[in-house]
Amino acid sequence: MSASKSLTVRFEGDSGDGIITMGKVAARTAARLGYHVYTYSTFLAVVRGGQVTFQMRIGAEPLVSQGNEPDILVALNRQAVKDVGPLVKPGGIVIHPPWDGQPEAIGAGVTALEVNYKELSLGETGSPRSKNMVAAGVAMGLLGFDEATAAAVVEEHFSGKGEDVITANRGALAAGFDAGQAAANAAAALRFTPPEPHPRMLLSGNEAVALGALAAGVRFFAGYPITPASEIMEWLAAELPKVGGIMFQAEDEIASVGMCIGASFGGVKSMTATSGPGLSLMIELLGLAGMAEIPMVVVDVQRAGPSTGMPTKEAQGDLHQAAQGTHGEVPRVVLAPQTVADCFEQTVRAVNTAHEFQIPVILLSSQSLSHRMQTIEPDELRTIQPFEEKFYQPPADGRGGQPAEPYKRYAWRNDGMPVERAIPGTPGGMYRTGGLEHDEYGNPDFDPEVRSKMVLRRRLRMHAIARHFEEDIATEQPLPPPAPLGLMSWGASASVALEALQQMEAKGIKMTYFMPRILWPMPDVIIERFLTRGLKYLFVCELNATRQFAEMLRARYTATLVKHDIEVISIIKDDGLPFTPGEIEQRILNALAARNWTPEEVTV
Amino acid sequence: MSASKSLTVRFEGDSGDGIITMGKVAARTAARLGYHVYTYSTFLAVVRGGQVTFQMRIGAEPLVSQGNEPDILVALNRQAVKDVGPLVKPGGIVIHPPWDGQPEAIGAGVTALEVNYKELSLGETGSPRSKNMVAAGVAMGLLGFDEATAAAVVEEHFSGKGEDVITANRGALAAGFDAGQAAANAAAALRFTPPEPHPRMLLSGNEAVALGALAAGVRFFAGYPITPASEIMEWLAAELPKVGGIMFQAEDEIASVGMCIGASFGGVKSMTATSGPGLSLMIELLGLAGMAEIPMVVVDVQRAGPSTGMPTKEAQGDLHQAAQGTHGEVPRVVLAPQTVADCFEQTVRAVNTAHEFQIPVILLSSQSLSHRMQTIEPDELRTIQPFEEKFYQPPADGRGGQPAEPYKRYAWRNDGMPVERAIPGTPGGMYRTGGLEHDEYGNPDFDPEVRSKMVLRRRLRMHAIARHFEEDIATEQPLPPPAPLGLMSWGASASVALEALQQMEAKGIKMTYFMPRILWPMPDVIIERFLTRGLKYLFVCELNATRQFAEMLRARYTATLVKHDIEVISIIKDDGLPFTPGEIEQRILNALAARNWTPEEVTV
Amino acid sequence: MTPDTATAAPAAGSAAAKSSYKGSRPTWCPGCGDYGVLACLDKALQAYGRPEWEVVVVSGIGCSSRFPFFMNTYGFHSAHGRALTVATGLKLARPDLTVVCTGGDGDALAIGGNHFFHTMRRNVDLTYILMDNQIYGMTKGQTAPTSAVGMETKSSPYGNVEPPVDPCWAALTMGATFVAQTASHDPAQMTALILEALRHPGMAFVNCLSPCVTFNEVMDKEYFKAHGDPLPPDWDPSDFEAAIRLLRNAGDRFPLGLIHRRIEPTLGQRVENITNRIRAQAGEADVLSIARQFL
Amino acid sequence: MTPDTATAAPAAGSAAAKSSYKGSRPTWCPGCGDYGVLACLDKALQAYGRPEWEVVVVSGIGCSSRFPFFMNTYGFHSAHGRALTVATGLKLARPDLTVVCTGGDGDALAIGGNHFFHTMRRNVDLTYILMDNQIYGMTKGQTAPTSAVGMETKSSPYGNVEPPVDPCWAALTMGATFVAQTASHDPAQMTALILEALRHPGMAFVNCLSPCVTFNEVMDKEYFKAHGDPLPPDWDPSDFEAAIRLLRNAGDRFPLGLIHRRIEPTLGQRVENITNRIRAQAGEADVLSIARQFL
Ligand SMILES: Cc1ncc(C[n+]2csc(CCOP(=O)(O)OP(=O)(O)O)c2C)c(N)n1
Ligand SMILES: Cc1ncc(C[n+]2csc(CCOP(=O)(O)OP(=O)(O)O)c2C)c(N)n1
Ligand code: SF4
Ligand code: SF4
Ligand SMILES: [Mg+2]
Ligand SMILES: [Mg+2]
Repeated sequence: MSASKSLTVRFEGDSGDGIITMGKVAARTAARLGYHVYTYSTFLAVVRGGQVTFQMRIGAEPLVSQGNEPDILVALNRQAVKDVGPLVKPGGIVIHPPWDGQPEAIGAGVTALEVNYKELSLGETGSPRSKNMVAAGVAMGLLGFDEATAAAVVEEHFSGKGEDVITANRGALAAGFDAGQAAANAAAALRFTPPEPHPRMLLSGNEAVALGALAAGVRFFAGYPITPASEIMEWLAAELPKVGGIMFQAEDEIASVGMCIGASFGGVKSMTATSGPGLSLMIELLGLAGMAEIPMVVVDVQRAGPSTGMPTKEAQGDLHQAAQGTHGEVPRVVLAPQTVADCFEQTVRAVNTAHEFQIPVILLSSQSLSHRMQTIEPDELRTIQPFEEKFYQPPADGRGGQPAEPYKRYAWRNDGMPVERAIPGTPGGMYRTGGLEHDEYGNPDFDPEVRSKMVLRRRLRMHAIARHFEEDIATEQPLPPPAPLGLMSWGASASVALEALQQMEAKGIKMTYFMPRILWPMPDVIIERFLTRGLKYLFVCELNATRQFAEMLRARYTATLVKHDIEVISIIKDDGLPFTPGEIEQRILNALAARNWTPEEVTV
Repeated sequence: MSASKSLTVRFEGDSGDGIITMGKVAARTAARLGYHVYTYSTFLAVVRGGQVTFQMRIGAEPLVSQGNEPDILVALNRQAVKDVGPLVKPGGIVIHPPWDGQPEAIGAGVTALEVNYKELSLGETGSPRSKNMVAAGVAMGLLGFDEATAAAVVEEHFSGKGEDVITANRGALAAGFDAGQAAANAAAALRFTPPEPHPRMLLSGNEAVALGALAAGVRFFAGYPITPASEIMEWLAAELPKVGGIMFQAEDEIASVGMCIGASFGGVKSMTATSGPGLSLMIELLGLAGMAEIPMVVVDVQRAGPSTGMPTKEAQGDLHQAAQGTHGEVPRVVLAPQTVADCFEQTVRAVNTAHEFQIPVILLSSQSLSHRMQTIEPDELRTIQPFEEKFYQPPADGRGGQPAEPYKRYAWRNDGMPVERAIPGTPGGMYRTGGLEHDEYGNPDFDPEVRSKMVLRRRLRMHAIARHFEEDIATEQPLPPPAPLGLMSWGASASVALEALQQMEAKGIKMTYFMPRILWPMPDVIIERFLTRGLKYLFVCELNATRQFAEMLRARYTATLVKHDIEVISIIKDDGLPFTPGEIEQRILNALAARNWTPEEVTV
Repeated sequence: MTPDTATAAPAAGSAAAKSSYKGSRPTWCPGCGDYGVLACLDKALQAYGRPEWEVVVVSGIGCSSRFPFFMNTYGFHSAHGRALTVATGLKLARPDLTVVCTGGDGDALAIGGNHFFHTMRRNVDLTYILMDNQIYGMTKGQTAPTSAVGMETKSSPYGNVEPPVDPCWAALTMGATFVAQTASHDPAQMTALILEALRHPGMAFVNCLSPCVTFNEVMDKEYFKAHGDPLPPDWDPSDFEAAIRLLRNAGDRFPLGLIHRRIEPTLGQRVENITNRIRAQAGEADVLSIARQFL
Repeated sequence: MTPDTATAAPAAGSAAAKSSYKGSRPTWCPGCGDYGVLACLDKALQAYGRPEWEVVVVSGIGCSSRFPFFMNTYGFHSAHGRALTVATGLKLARPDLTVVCTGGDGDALAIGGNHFFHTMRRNVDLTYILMDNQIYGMTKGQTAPTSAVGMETKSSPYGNVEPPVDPCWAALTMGATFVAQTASHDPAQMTALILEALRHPGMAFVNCLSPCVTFNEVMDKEYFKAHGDPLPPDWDPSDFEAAIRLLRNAGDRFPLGLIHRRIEPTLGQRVENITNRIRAQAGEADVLSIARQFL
């Protein structure tokens, strides 16, 4: 885990400047050339107005975070230079439009490169509108990207918009490339080429979730638009029909989850996706799915709450709700992906878990993950294994739908595991179910003993899932060597925390860590092991104000924390922005300093 | 806290037998005679069919629980004798209809008293229908109740049903009294008279909540029917118009809470009431109330979940949802009454807190509390103090609605406290609010610094509330003497736990205890004090399967539990029935035995 | 795959019609109108002729919503107001099944009103049997959206203040392509109309006047009998505007019979058309070929 | 207390009409139809003449729902789909205020459909201004309940499969007592209709065709102009059945003008009648006297 070659380019300008398009073209080109790519962008809730950022980090090896300060700033307006110019690293470059008046200040050791985007666009296309493609070209030219690959990406991006648009953008791109290549010397020290130049898939977290659903066998999706989750629905609307599936836009989130429950009852793998406000509306029917043991997946792309909050901002504030926020005690699983590739993998796990254990699963993504683009190895797709649910088959002695012994949908098993589901249309399997407490057949039953047994059944199920997950984790995520300093984080923050950890390691501070993707039920055995290997300080990073994950750890592992005298130190942030690695590092160092911890002690 | 004179009568029969009416008449009579009364009843979800219980405990001093086994069983059918007969305490009485075949077995030392209810009713009224009044009369006659008082209660109960019905029921009652008085000797040892024979109010938990709302100044209620909360709405529908208030039945729970938000925005104290499924539906708008700082009260009469669950059964399973089950982090207060009198008091506190701190408040009642009837001192009503919210007054220099400085609805204060609300109609106070993150004026603002400050504002508010509550608790609930054994419980279970504690004390086992009514924000100072006075084992009693309150304690007081080496031992129950004192006592004793704890140690 | 024709026969491979589709003994109050509806649905299913394992009864919460438990088909007793969401998802995913919804007036039109609205306009191929008792039975007698102005209930002790919803009017104006009204005191008509509804390709709504004998003393069997008007023999169910006029002017009368029927593409058909078109265009698409767009 | 008369004058003690009710600068895209609606509501309020502190604008979530922030009245930007619940509670509790709701087609008719349904039938004394752009603007271009069959959007790339809701039809058939339609390209008509709506004692619904220039390329100003039909000069807004026929047969045309108006008791009036009656009966009731029932 040593830091390898990487480089960060920041595109910034007005929301009308086409920043996102420009960034996507550059990022897609990089991915096709074999770079690992990791992007980050902001855009405002209000449709127009305000500055927009698209940051692209490219690396020779897989990247786990967006990085810190940019090496190259491609500023489309003065404001961008004003805001970001001072952050550019020494040795870096600021590409900017001609100054209208005094130049903006730029950091020491940073090269300023003036490019008249508008004029170049005008000269090439007769309109200033393609100035963003000029800028993209400049950046790629500077970095020595292959021009033909970039041109092909531009062509594909604008396909369907007509020949004129394509020609104009290709022309603008070429003009930019010329300018960039001319100044290439300035970037000589930054530039590097990818070690394995094979094309990689570049996709956003939302796209990865949607692709994961498709790969895992989801064939029914019902949803309702909401930022920042809508793209999952939109992508599936386009792709599901190609494999005979259905995406249906419902009247609201309650209907979305109701429809998924219906489709899943019918034997079709189902999913919905939403953000916080939608999750709140889904809570009642999530309980129905838990009670009736209906497999399904709810994706919650978290955004800053509470209430409508800040729809375009980052947060990890829905964990308590996802894990425990139901009336009554609903069995359910909560998973949280940490990277775009993970969005794909954890979605597959979510669907598989739902069907193997007949339980609703919540996948907690978040805003920064949803719109970030990252490269994934195409091989990922070939190795996944969708869980094939076996359904109840009518018994041989069934007589026209009336088997000798009626089907027990909720037959008791000592391990809490479910029996095969009878799917409507199957002779002999007719049963009734719903949200009432019930007996083994599914019929309402409020007898105290039956009730207690059913409560136990649901708890045993959770237990079985936890044990199952622990096995997965043992192979997927073997614990790193023990150390007195430990780090835990989850979701999008986990990958930033990992990078912080690498940076600290480079400075000689070793930490052990565990970044769980499975948040509920908790993988107790793994966490207990992690906690009992000489840990003294446990840092927990998360993007909320009430330390939700840290609280869950404290509540659950009180005895261990006590016995081993471990202090849990929360590193939280609640301003709507993701962590940066530098920020986490600094705050860990500060906390250690406050406790008089010296680096020497670290290698005990 | 020593056990005083009390006596338990159980009325039981078929759901068509009029058990509830019978029980209520007896209970009301007892209350009017000056007894303290505590009732408990079950009825089934399905409207007809099955046995129904109404248990009345009467005492010379205030009662905190329904008691254990009955002293007197008034069985309206054979099934009742079969089910409950064996439970009657030695020295007790079983009143039963004539045996049709073999008599049912009855415990040793129990007197069987056969009464032909039907025949007496038939003889008196020409119809067997008033057999329940006969039975009520028998019981009251046995106990030496004043017959005129009972007759007045019957008259009032049936007023409006016509002269015939009243006459019939009074006749049946009188026939019953005769039979009871004739056998009075059998009850001589059980009977006692109330020490202060002044009339007490007898009301159910739901009625007490509704009365509390009225007393606290609630003048707008919107709701949607749901078991076991509907009576709150129904009572207010009848009473609010008398004081110029409005009760409105909405189309669903979402609309109910939305309407309350609107009315409260308009300056009118508002409340809604529901049970688990409704609370789940309200979660999104609860977040809106939290974000916009709208005072209002949501009553959740908990029932056994998850999902539709067991609507007529008891549980305390919504605590996690109430305290933390929102998307994003919503400031809110959670209170839980423990007795019927407390339903009244905590409702007043809920309304006052909502308005003093401009925050939504959830009142967690539960099924057993809602339908139980208990006596309250009429003086309770005179001592309550509704919080008078002061509203913003237009500044003197206001010019036609445009003050020099626009009104800051969310002006920053270092203690996190709100400013006076401007109510629509007030010149100069115009502001805009809602669920988006906002600046001090209420305008949308996603700036990271503004955001962090507003998050802090909401957390400071919670802090202020906790400190405020701690002062209340210090005067209301001084901690009992320290002891190594401690007991905590909340809601309806708390009063049963208290009784268990009295029983154990009688046997020489002393425990200290704290039964919080304020569950969120937690009264940290009080709880920390409670924990740090030599406590070794802390028992936590609650009616759920995931130890919700105990988990919250562990999460929050980890450091203290560790430092003082306190073991938290949960006593939970999840079968839909409330605790009995005996059950709690037994489970505490078992746990102590398992830990080799000897009674000698207790008085350390 | 879907029985989307007016005279859908049992699916190939099905057993013969069952002699009874009833399940366990109902727990309704003696005399409740819902018993009659249960008997009629049973008879209608017998005539319809699909085996019980190809029928799913979906409901919300309420006395009437207990229905699935009293049938021997597949059944889903969902959450209050949400039956149509579950039914729509099921029918979209499994167009081969016969899906019947049952519920009460509160379940359908108060808390479930939005799903009612949208399901009607979508013309989902479902049969919805509403048991209209003008009260909330299960919760012991509060005002329903169908309760008349001035009606005194537990929640409106001084009289209801809201103009009621006429379920047939709501279904008709929101877009249902089959709207009928009947009463549990006329089992022959009810059975016939439910059978027609089962056969209708699209959203078929049947309002069943079904007295709550325990909590609605006013709207009892006699009341419904006295206030029911059979449609004239020459009634033309295809005339939408006539249906509008009929219901608009009904006052406190209940027109009984098949009020409106028309044929329009169902939601399932529209969705299937798209799937067929796209699959034809996309050819042998699978995850790998679809993922190529990200390269 | 409530201005429940067709020509409600400013409440006693109010200042004179304001010259502008506008607040901070709108954040809508340049060219968005909602600017026009804002200008018209401003003008209509000027003519209506209540001081801005007696006016409350309540909305849900969406571009159009940002409205309250652009006004200098009291304002509540509630939650998606819930504007009418907040407005109803406010108006019931404070009948003296003028309450205006604003929102989009998705907010009002998709997620908010149930509240729309019930608020219309209740005849709450509100003005509802719907900005109909046949798309979800705020979330960047998905199908709205008003989108036409076959319309291609981000969420229906192969064409919408659901028959659209006509907002005026919905309001009319659900019970609104005032239904008008207008377009942001005709500010004079829009202002006049909004003013009438403000003056209407009861549920006044105004559908404003208001193009989303960013996400709906089809339904732009020109489209709405080309498809709008002013009502004939002799149009009788009191004729309910004519209004039904008009809307039923409109096809892809938009009738513009006051489609329907009638006077019926408002919810507020019905509630007030009860309160008055009960207070008269109950006399000087207070908590102590009321609690006596428990003795
Ligand atoms: C979310 C939610 N709110 C409220 C309830 C309580 N509830 C159960 S059934 C019912 C209404 C029953 O009335 P209706 O639908 O007319 O059916 P009926 O019993 O009259 O047949 C209500 C309000 C619930 N179960 N869930
Ligand atoms: C519960 C919930 N679901 C979804 C959203 C996301 N959302 C915000 S606005 C909107 C729809 C906007 O469309 P419309 O109401 O037509 O208003 P417009 O923007 O077109 O004016 C949606 C789906 C939300 N904020 N809350
Ligand atoms: S309460 Fe009414 S609707 Fe319910 S079962 Fe009894 S009679 Fe039927
Ligand atoms: S996205 Fe459309 S509706 Fe929203 S502000 Fe822009 S033009 Fe108006
Ligand atoms: Mg009903
Ligand atoms: Mg819209």
